[in-house]
Amino acid sequence: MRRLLGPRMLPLAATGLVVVLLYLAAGAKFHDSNWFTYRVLRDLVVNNGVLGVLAIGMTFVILSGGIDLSIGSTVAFVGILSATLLGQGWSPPAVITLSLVCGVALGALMGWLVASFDLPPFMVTLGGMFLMRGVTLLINDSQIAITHPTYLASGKWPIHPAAGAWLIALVVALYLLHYTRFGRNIYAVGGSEQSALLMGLPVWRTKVAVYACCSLFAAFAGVAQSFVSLSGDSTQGVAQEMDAIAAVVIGGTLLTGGRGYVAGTVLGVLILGLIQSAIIFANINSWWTRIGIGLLLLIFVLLQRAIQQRVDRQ
Amino acid sequence: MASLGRIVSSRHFWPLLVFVLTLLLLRHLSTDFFSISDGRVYGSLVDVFVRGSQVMLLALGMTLVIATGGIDLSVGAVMAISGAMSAWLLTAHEASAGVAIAGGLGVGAVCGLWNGALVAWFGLQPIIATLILMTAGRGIAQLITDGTIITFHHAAFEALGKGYALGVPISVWLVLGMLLVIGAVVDWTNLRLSIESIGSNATASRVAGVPVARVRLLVYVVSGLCAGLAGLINAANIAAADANNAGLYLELDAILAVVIGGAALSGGRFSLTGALVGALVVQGLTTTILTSDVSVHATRVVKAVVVVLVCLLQSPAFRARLQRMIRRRP
Amino acid sequence: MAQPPQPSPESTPLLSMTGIVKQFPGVRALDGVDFQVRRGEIHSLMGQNGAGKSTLLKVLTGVYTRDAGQMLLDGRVISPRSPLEAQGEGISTVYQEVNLIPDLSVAENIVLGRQTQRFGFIDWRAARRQADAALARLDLQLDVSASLNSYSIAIQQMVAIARALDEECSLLVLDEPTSSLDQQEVARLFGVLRRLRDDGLGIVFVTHFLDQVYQISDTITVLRNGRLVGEWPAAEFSRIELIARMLGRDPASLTEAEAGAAPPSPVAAAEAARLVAHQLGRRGQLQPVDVEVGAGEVLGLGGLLGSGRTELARLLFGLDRADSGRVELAGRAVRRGQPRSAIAAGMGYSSEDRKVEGIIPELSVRENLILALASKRGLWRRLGRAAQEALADRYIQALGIATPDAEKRISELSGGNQQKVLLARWLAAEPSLLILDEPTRGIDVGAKAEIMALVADLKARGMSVVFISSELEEVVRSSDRIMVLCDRAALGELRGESKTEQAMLARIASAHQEVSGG
Amino acid sequence: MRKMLLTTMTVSLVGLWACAPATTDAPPPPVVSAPAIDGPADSAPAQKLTLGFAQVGAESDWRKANTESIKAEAEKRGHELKFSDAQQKQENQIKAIRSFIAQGVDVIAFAPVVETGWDAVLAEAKAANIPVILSDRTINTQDETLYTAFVGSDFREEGRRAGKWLAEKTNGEASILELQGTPGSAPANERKAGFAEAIADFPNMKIVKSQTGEFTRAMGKEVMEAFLKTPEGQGATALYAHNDDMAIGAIQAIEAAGKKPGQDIVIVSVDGVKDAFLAIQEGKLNCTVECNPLLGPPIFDLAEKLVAGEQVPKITYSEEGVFDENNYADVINDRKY
Repeated sequence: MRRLLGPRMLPLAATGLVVVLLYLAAGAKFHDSNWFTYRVLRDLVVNNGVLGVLAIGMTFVILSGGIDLSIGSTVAFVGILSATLLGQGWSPPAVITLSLVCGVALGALMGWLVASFDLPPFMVTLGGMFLMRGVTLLINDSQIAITHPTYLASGKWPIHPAAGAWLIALVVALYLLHYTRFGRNIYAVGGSEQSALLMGLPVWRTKVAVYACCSLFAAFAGVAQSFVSLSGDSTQGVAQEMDAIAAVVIGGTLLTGGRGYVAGTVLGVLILGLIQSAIIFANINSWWTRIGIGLLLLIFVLLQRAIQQRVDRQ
Repeated sequence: MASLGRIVSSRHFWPLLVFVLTLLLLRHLSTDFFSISDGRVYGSLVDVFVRGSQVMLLALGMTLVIATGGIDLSVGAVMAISGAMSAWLLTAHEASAGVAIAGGLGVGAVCGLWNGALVAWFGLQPIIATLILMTAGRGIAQLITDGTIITFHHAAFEALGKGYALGVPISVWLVLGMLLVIGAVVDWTNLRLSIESIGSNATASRVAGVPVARVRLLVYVVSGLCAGLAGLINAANIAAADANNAGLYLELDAILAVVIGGAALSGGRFSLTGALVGALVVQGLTTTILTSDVSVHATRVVKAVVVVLVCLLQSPAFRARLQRMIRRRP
Repeated sequence: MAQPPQPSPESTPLLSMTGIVKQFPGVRALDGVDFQVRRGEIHSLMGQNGAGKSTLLKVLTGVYTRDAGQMLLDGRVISPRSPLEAQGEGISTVYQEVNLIPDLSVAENIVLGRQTQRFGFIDWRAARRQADAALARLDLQLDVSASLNSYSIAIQQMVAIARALDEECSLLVLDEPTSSLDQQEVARLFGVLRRLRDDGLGIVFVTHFLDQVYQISDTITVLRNGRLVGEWPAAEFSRIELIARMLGRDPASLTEAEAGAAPPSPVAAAEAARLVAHQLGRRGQLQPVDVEVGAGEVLGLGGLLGSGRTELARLLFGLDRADSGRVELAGRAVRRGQPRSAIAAGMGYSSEDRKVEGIIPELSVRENLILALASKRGLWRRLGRAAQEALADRYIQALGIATPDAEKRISELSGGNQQKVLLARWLAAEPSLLILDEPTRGIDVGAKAEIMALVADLKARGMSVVFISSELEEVVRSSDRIMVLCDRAALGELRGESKTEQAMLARIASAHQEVSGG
Repeated sequence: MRKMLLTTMTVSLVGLWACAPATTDAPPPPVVSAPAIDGPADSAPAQKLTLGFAQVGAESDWRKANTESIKAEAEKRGHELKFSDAQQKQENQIKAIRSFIAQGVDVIAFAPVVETGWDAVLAEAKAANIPVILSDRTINTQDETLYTAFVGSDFREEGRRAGKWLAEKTNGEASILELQGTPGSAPANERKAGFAEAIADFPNMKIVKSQTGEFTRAMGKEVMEAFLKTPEGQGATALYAHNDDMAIGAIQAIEAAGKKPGQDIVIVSVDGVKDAFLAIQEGKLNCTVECNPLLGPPIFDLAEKLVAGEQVPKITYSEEGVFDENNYADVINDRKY
């Protein structure tokens, strides 16, 4: 408990509290419209599963002190690629493998550019974003339905594909970040690249791997998306990278790197989802969603800054 | 030979070269590259400037922000807000063009002030501070338009986007005017020195007495103003305020333009004309692709290649490696 | 004159670097340097700033790759291309600033990159045990799961050493490890180092504290201007000779120069105080203190690194926000935490950290030079280009700044010339009080003398100066009064006859005794 | 303790995890495949119902009229309307539909942003026994029972009508520029296909240039500008725009090029919004094929019937006209949108 209220975990605990309070507050308002039902909670997870996977990947990059704008486009690319190839008779395992390999390749390329030539991650991944969206649209600028039986059968799985993907991503991320050297090196590189270098940590390799990892998560999200929607859609995931960044920041990960938790990111995604659900329940104009998310982002960032300053002063 | 080397290593050389090459290609593709009819300029070349005027304006403000080591992700959303504001004034209040323009610019400046305050006073990272308005901005714009597209008919206001003065489109004059005003203010005061010194070393600038917070605030306000003006042009051009699509993703184009124009994303030296050339490169590529038979989607792939190439050319690590490779060969 | 001793034939050196060359654009940082370390030896590497010490260490630890020369460790040829590779070869390094990850736990900082893994999982319990063991070698007991930044800098430095020792290493490199440690901590560190030496480790030690060099070293190697001057056993190498070698002077002439130092100037007679600070302080940085500086007076701040002298300067200038007290210059109140207010009142502050708080690397000499003046005039009143150039040319001449022209980027100048530009920056702003924090650090002897002369000149022209330097002799020579600080508090003032190096040292030493006694 | 929190998180996520929609054997909804022209039956006021409507967004004047029609009709009939604007994103629309299911509305109606990707969420609605009405756009699915009814326009027919009109006007001889809608959207796909069908019989009618104008004025204008500076564009005699907004943008570009829209280049577009009629009045636009946005009445007609347990036709097309300079005056004064 002491650690939970200690300076390192306090923001995370506070964020968790906000999720619960937000849920209860919305419930107090909508108690007569089925808010406190299993279905609402279920929808919260199912609706935000893909974003959840993306945000987890983004957490890796942001922890390392970088940023990745290409993930939304990668989702669309994987969707179109899967649908096209499945339509040509490829088998699902081959399609999924190829999608993940494409993700890793793109990420590794961006990571190589960032790590070897010291290019700003913002610009490199902006390039990645343009590239992936462009290639996607050139392959097919509309939607392709997926009719492969394996995909169709996913509706009968015991767990919804989006929720399953989120869970898998979470477990993998927790393992990678907290139980492997690679994960700890990410924290070190994000905390101080110079120090990490002098401590003899493999900075170059870590940076390349971080982007590869993030793109891998994005490709995985794309696979999940194609199971969820049973289609490839070239407009999928537009501006989703910004939602992912917002979720990561609300979840308490510092944009400068080195501090934050995957669990916080999960909470961040849940907060975004709760706001959106509540606004649909309240039957008010949907633009309030954007304003609400913006305000929440502001409050959280200012709060984190205040906590940060208090910690630093101590 | 030495002078040739200096030209090649000049920051404007590469973007200008790319722009000229693009124009040559466009000239080849276009049947009407440039002409003057009825005392007005006309042709693909003019289209590049007119269509590029919005990104050019954004790039002017963005240059200053980036020069201080910041970034402004909200300019696209601010365009939507200012367009919505002026359209709302024109329709709901039957305001004059002057009032509508002032309202749009004013709301742009307020948005800039908000960003600047978060960065300069609350010490938020620029990328996060402006992400807030980027997220909320379109919501605010829709709040003003009540979620619809406000269309209007107001010749004087529409002239901002469609009108000509002395045979040249007004939007181009506006870019030129903004360039001259910002350029003059920056160069005839201590602003350029202050901005560049903050971008190069903010801590040392504070020690030397540079009013760091005030300058930061100011550049975001200027960026907001530029975005506001771009929003007005956007609305005037189509005689409607489209909260969803006005300036969508233009912030990325503007950042791209600034970087192509030779500025480092980490701040420091900046060049306003460089940013304009960068914006023209971006627009030139788009117009060329639209004119050709290539799918418009290819624009994105080309942009991707340009971004990475420009960044690589600016990277000292890449240059060093390139030089080593060249030297190895006799 | 002592000759470098020949290594005894039976002990092949642990480390043998021969003919090391490292070239940077425009500078030959190392010019054929030889350096040897034997097992069971603590070897001090000495030299002025710019002598090539840190470049040599960086070549050794793989941060830089050498352009020529050979490196042998244990008879094997090595060429580490990164700190990681150097570690693999058995070379561990502790740097001057704590180069660890402040947000991670102590345990992690020690084991990072070497965590034991079981079934692909990091074994956190083993990591904590490993960290406890590593700290135990330094007689330290910490809560290793607390984050590193919850401990003092000194402890963090010890953690860094623990990390270095935790690696399988045969050569330990310590680059100014003691600059942030107090005496007790230094003593503890030295105890550990001696034990490690007795275990057969080779240790390379770099510091600027001469006392410590003689306390701990077996051997001393001196570098100067990127070349080897020589290697001597510490026991046979007198201090005066060491200093002479570092300065590249004849030991005899040095003593004469010191004897001929200018007599202290008389205290400025009862002139109206120009700077008044009352009960100025900040928690954790400086206990409240009163300061007065008269017109044309030079106030020296004496004390060791970390005594509170720089902290006082920063509070006076408003760079840090004071918790208590007020500052007035010539009757004008200076607002807390606002350097601009201090500048407007007529203050100037040349920081000890030239790179972070001084130069604007991308701007030209001219722009760097006029920056303070321009800021003082305000955002909107620009100084004309011609006036800027005239000003730049004047100061380039007056201070002898070695630059082809005023438009050269300041980052391309040498350290001493950068320092002169920064001084010129403040002089151009015409302050009535100038705070100089370590103005002579990292610059060559000639430039030092020029800067000292400049201080005297400023004083003569009626400017007040607050002067800070690690070189006590400089403080004594240039100041009218000396305020002695220790452990973030003022101990009192020395003036007139009592203003000597010995008196200062005595004050500081007695304070330390009190502290350690109490 | 940190681990404990993480574990709690994981456990709670597992706890919350979502089962796939349980398959229920609800009876298949009634299918009436014959297209029927709607005739809003002025039946007796039905019981109060709750309808959840997930709108695409607010991207055009047409859409604005569509939204207003639905809102007004709900108010008029005293039904409860849960309205959500998806801001052009499918994921938002899916979230809204799920929320409607959770809130237990009686009927769900929505205008799908894109054609594919609806199977999962519609299966959930079906499992919850909530009938689904598609408004103005269709979806592409294997399982036609996932939705109960469609109300809207026959986009392909609109394309055909535009093609036919143009063929008549130009006597089967034209080189045509085409401004397409948002790539992949049903109206863009169908209007393109229908138009192509109609002109296939005329060997001298050719589409010489075709690009997307994203249904917006700004893009319509920009793309047209570029078209006019190509050899094909200069020789073009006709323009087919997938909606009025793009046509209006294009008219500005044509004027700037010194040509006369409506004369030098014959323009036909789809939607029939007020601005298009004004343009016809000015002689700048030649023809607009109506696409009726006033879907409020038919949607609520269907909803009432569904709640009452009555059979409804699977497809209901709106009644729509083709307007050019001959007949625009009949309706221009009644157009509210």
